[in-house]
Amino acid sequence: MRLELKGLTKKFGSFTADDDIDLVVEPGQIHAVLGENGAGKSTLMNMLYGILQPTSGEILIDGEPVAFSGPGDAIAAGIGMVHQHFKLVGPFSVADNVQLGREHTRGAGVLSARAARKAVLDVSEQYGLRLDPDAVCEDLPVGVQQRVEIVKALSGPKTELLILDEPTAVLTPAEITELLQIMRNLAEAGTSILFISHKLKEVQAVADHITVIRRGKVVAELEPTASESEMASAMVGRAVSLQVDKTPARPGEPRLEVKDLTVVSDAGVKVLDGLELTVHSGEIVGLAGVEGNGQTELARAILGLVKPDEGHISVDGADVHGRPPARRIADGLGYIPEDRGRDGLVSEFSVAENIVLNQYRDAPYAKGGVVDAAAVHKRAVDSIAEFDIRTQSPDETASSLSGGNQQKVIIAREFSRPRRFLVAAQPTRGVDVGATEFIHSRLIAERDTGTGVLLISSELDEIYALADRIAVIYNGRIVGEVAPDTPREVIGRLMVGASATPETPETSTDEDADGGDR
Amino acid sequence: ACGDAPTDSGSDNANASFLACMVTDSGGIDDKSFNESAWAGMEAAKAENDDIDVKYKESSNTDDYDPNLQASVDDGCDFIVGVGGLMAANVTTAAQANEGIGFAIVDGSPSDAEGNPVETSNVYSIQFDTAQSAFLAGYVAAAQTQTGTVATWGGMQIPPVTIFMDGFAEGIAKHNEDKGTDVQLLGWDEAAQTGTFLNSFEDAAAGKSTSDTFISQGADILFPVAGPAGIGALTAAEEAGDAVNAIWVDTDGYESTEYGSKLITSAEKGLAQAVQDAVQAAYDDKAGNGTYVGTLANGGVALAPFHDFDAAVSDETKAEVEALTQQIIDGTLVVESPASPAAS
Amino acid sequence: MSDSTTTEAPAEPPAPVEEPEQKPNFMRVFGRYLTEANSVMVTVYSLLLAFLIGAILLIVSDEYTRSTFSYFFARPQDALQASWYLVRDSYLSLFEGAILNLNTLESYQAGQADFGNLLRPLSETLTYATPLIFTGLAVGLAFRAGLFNIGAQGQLIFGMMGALIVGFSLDLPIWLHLPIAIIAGGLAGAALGAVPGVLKASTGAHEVISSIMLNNIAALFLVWALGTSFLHSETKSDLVSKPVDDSAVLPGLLSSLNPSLRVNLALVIGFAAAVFTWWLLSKSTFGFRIRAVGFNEHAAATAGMRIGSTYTTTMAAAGALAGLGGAALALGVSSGGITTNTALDYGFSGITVALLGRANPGGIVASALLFGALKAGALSAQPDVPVDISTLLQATIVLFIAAPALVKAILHLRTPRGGLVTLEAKGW
Amino acid sequence: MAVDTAPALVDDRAPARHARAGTVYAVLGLLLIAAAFTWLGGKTTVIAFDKTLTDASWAAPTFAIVLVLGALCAAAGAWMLVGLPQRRFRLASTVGVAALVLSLLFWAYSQEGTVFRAESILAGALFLSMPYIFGALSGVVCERSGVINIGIEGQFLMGAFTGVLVANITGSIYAGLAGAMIAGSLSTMLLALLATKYQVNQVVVGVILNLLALGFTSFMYDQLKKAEGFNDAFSVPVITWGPLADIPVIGPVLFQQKLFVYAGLVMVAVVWFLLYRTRWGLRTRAVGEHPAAADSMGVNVNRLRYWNVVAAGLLAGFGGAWFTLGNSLAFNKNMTAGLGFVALAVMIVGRWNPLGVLAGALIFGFTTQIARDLSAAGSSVPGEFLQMLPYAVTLVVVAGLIGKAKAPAADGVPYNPGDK
Ligand SMILES: Nc1ncnc2c1ncn2[C@@H]1O[C@H](COP(=O)(O)OP(=O)(O)OP(=O)(O)O)[C@@H](O)[C@H]1O
Ligand SMILES: Nc1ncnc2c1ncn2[C@@H]1O[C@H](COP(=O)(O)OP(=O)(O)OP(=O)(O)O)[C@@H](O)[C@H]1O
Ligand SMILES: [Mg+2]
Ligand SMILES: [Mg+2]
Repeated sequence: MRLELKGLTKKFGSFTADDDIDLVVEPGQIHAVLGENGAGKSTLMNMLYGILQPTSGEILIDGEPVAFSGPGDAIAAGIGMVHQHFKLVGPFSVADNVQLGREHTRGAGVLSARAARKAVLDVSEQYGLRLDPDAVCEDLPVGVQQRVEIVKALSGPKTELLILDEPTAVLTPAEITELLQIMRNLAEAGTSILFISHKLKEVQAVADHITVIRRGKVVAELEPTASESEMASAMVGRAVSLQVDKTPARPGEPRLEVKDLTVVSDAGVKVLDGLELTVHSGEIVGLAGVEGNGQTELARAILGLVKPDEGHISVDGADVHGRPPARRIADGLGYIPEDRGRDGLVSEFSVAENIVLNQYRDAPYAKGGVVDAAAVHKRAVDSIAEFDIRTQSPDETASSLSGGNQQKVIIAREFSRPRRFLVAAQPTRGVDVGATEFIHSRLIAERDTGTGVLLISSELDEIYALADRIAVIYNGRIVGEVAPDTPREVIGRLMVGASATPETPETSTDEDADGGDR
Repeated sequence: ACGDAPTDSGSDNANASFLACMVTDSGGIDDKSFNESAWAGMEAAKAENDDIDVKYKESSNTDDYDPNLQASVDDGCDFIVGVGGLMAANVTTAAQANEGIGFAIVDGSPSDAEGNPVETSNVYSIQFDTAQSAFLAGYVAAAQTQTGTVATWGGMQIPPVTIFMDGFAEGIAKHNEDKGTDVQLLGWDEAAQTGTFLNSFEDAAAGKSTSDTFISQGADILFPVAGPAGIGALTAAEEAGDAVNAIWVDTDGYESTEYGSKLITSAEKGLAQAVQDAVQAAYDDKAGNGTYVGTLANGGVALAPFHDFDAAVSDETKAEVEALTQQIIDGTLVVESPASPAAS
Repeated sequence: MSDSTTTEAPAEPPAPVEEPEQKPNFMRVFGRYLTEANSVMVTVYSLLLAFLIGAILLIVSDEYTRSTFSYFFARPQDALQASWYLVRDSYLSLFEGAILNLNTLESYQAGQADFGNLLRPLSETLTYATPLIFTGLAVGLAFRAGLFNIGAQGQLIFGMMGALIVGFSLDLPIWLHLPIAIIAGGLAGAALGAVPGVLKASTGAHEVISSIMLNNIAALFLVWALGTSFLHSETKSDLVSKPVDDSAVLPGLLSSLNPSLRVNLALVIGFAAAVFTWWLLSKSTFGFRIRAVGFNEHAAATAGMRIGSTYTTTMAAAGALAGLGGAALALGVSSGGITTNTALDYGFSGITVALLGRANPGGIVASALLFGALKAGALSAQPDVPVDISTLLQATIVLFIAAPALVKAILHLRTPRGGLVTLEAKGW
Repeated sequence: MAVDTAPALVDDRAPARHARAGTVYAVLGLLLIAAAFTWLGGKTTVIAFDKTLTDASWAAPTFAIVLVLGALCAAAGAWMLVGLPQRRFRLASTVGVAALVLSLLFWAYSQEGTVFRAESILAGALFLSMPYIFGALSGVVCERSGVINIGIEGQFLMGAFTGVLVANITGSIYAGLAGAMIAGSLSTMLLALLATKYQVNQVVVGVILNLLALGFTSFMYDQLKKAEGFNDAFSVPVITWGPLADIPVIGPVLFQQKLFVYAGLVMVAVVWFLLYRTRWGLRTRAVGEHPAAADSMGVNVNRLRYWNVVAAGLLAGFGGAWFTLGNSLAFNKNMTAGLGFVALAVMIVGRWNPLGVLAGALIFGFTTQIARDLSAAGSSVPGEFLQMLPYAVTLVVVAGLIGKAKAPAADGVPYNPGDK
């Protein structure tokens, strides 16, 4: 399929997300689209897939203009899409998720579970994407969920154009290697692919052509031979430094001791399984691992939102058993939650209210049960200045801030009070390069004042940049603690539960594709 | 306030000189019970006399009595009928404040807020000793039952309801005593004053299922004292087939309901007639502070005709009912209920 | 669920301009304002549309007017005239029952009626609005914590009983007796209100189910309690309670002008409760917590707020407000004794009031006053205006106000600059 | 992607202790035993099959039975206390609750003059649970597709009113039933329109619909009252399945009921089948859980929601007809008496699942029937407390057994294409 976009524009109210975009995807071509967060990539793809209607412009397929009133039309036209935000119905089985919208029936609309199961197995066998069709999606690790998404996209009646919106964000290096291979195979078979990724190495490895979008406009067309820094500066519009300066750590006494921690989920799964971990003052311990291996529960257990079924957690030398989160926060536990929208911010609250969200009862922000609006305002003004939060005023609602600035609000909340220990989960997720630099340097500065930091990140690059020690989590257990100079593939193997040394030496031809750009 | 617009109820007495007004109790004008009967009396008074016009105000609860009475005064009503004993104090107060207007209270007598009797010059009291008609109904029920079990249930445990149940129970007891029968009454224990109540006058579906329960416990004559909810007993009787029948209250159910064929008789309360008479008396300036107590003697309460059951009720029973009626009228037989007008 | 306005405040109506040469300009701005779906105009148009629908129903329900339509094409003026008079008189009598009676005004001007009589419709409006202020606040406060308090009815009933019991059983001077009785009402309501909160916090039981069940239980409990010798009137045989002592009766606000003016101190307490609720929500740390939990309980929990105890205390506070509404009845208009009917459906109407008031104390007071006026007007205008018209009016007004997009579509209004102000929809 | 990352499952055969629940069951069981010794010596509970075996009845020794049931309940508690396999916990709590309920039942029917007429009581209970089944099923269909339907009460009223009206006009009860369904559906159409097209808060719409239906039916009732023959009672015949109806217990309960009962039971099965076994059901559940996912697979979310809500109105309207046609009654103002809200509760108790709805409705119908039966039999417990029984039982069931019921994730959230 040959796809051509002519002057595609999308406005949300007065805000233009995509502005006059021209783009051509030749049959069998892998076409990468690059751009910062919020550049308009997903919006563009959503228009292509019929989810959003373009404000103006044209989409041509094999030279014929098309108009999609919904994804149904796009699917019928031979387009499949893997969405950046998973579009899986949690309580459904894999087979049901895959057949949704094009159900296998025995006539009269009655579902045929057997046919649905078989269809999943067929596709997954064909592309080597192993899946259990009866597994319930919400119980699956994100990596597997991503696989379901890909199988879904490939299961269309005649998928000739595949849109992959950041499909590699949650995959392990080995999984990424396989995905890239699948993409190449598909392209060879004639399928056109639109590929979005922030990981420039992947793009270099697989793309036939690269389009860079900035602030909704096409700013550059590049060949895959372009260097990483060329791509990065095209995206951001300025030269970017990817290095973080830091001195060697000087670890002190233990600030976090986790012993034999076990947490059983409602579904009866041991999400943490006898986990042991120690973090000292003045060091950053990076917790590496594929998402869904217990990182979330560990962070929540440290804060006190999850009650351990077994084991002990000590913060700053004291067993915190039975202490409510408020007490732990007051005692100097800092916490940057991984899911900003869900756990970090009350998006209807003002920036100022969000900045004091966990201190609203403490002096000077409240006296005798009454919030001191002036003190809160002053604190907000100070924090906005100190952390360079781009907002029109402290009274603006948090929802109107861009993602990076929302994250800065949380950083400002946690970094402006005395702290002994900090849990930073995915602190730079969805944050642009400039803000990432800022947050990283604050984390280092934090360490240097003697705070113990547990950095939970699914970005190996971030862990490499910051951690003084790396612990790898797999299936709720720490499967290895390694030095920060350990090679990527060793950690990659630990992350999928294999032993640190390969039993069968793998052909690591795609070593450069394993990493990201940060 | 109303200008030239035609008023409600197709009024042809628009130029009448005498305006009689009625304030309902909760339940509203179409409660198939005493509000509706009283309003029928008002309309009858109007139909009889071209110079009388009538109007009503519905109360949704006791808090509405005062504003409704006041609004009736403001509307220039010449005679104001308050329906329901709960309104007695409110009517009395309004009457004291508006000596120029005549008032009437149905199912109650002038009293102060504490319920103590009060002397007034302009409150006419309308009451009924329905225990008397219910007594006859109970006697008939005891005579007609095949299973030896009859049942009653009420809308709510309040005097206008329990007075029927007391009379019914006594009528059965009288039959058992005189005729040596052992007819059981379900749903009301007169001595303990406890029984089965829906706690609703509207929920006919609950009335039906309660009646079904009584039927399954062997009752073959039902005596519901619950206004419109009582219809549930009639549908239950209808569905249960020929073996189960009912007795209605307040009005002659043969006329007022669709279930005449299931009704042996009714324990009537001549509310409409009494209200009509009161309005006419007020028109004639003769109401004043009189008291009317409807009894078998003055025809204010009565046992309705047997209609379809005329053949089914034996002549012997008819004669006995006749005799009992006479004894009650004579005063040789006294039907007592804690809720009787004399006792309240 | 929670409710909030999704957009910034609507543009203020432009101030009248002095200079004559700018007048056309002002007219244009003003005209634009009128044809825009901003929150003020949506409210105005909602009322107008609702009254229009009410007018159609009135015409349909009036036999005479309906009959004039049968020969509409022969003599349309009959039908039009009849309809006009009918609608005009009906709404006029609603107005007279709720705000100002023109006849009384005439008599007053002629010196035949005293000033008190003139105030009676307003007094009635305020009287009926009073319990609605409390129950509206009870529902609205819980909304703000993301809780749907469908149980204000039961809480009001408990409050009524609590206030009543203290009101007749203690023997105290008025300055002590009245406050204690009022507080007892609040506490009784709080006790019942706390139950769904505790259950939700401890077992996860849905507050909607538990409060529906408690409503029914409370209503039946009242029936039973009224039959006990402790509560039952000593002098009346009907199912009515003892009256409260004079020392526990809420004094009338205007009874010195005319004893029939029923509006009493409860109204002032209602306003005070609204101000307090506003203060609580927007100024206190407790309110901060309520709002945070209501908007996003996950973020609130992560910030160390205790969700369970917030549910419990908020529901207790909401119950206390509804309970105060019960006390307002038991110690006010129903101080002569409460019955099974005294609570009417004030608790359920509170839901509508709170939704219409967008869960803001100020809005709740305003919508309670509107509903009070509709009720007072409907009561006084009957039987000429069917009582159910008032229910239908209430429903249609709220319908249109809740659906600005609908009003905008019907009247082809323009979208205001900040977008439509609508109630934000959120799930269970 | 060679290695699967399946986390460890907890062994569901390993014993675990449940201190709180165990204590509750153990204490309740012991209390029952103590109560049996204190009050129940020599009492009997009479059980009769009053419709088929009219002459027979059995006197069961109350003391012994309550003793055994109490012991059973206590044993369930003890088992929880010493530790039981995770997968047996449900069994233990079901045994505990069942023993508790049964023993209370035996106890209640040991009072003087009470007879447990099993067939009448069970048949009546099944009939009484019908409005909840229809109302809650309507709620299930709406909420499974992501639209909160708090207006069941209003749909009941519309159905009850229109059912009688149409039956009167046409003279056909079946036309009346159809009319009731259409009326219910018309009133949900307003909900559907406002919820999908105008994106109004669905709870607000529901509350308004209730108010509108109340006002409208009351108003129309007054209007039609002026003329004869619009509001006469019509009744649905009882359908008897020949000899099947003579089987003890099952016969009177299942094979000698009105159309409503069969329709209700069939609809439970039908809605269950549709929801879990058909294309429509898959899409409906997807739309209620994750509309964006459904949309991305070409499902028109708002159109599906719209028609589902409209279809759900058919069910609620039919349930409304139960109040009038089902009970052979004429329409009366506000005759649904808040049962629409109870249906809402039944829907939540049933966890948005048709089978759960059936269970919840049966609990409610059964306790209501027991309360009426005991009250009619002259129980010493005040009638008001008996009437509280269904509400109290629901409260206990919800708090004690059901716990947190999870609504469909997108329930009540309007969908805009492009939402994440
Ligand atoms: N429904 C919407 N309404 C308003 N603004 C929107 C909407 N969807 C996206 N936007 C805005 O459009 C811009 C482009 O968003 P888009 O999701 O396309 O970014 P992206 O390039 O995919 O970013 P990322 O790399 O973070 O995925 C952003 O500023 C976003 O805030
Ligand atoms: N829902 C919204 N309401 C109002 N403005 C919004 C909304 N969403 C996004 N915006 C505005 O759109 C612009 C782009 O937002 P977006 O989240 O895409 O920023 P971004 O470029 O990704 O920044 P960052 O890198 O900090 O995340 C911002 O100025 C933001 O304020
Ligand atoms: Mg994107
Ligand atoms: Mg962004």
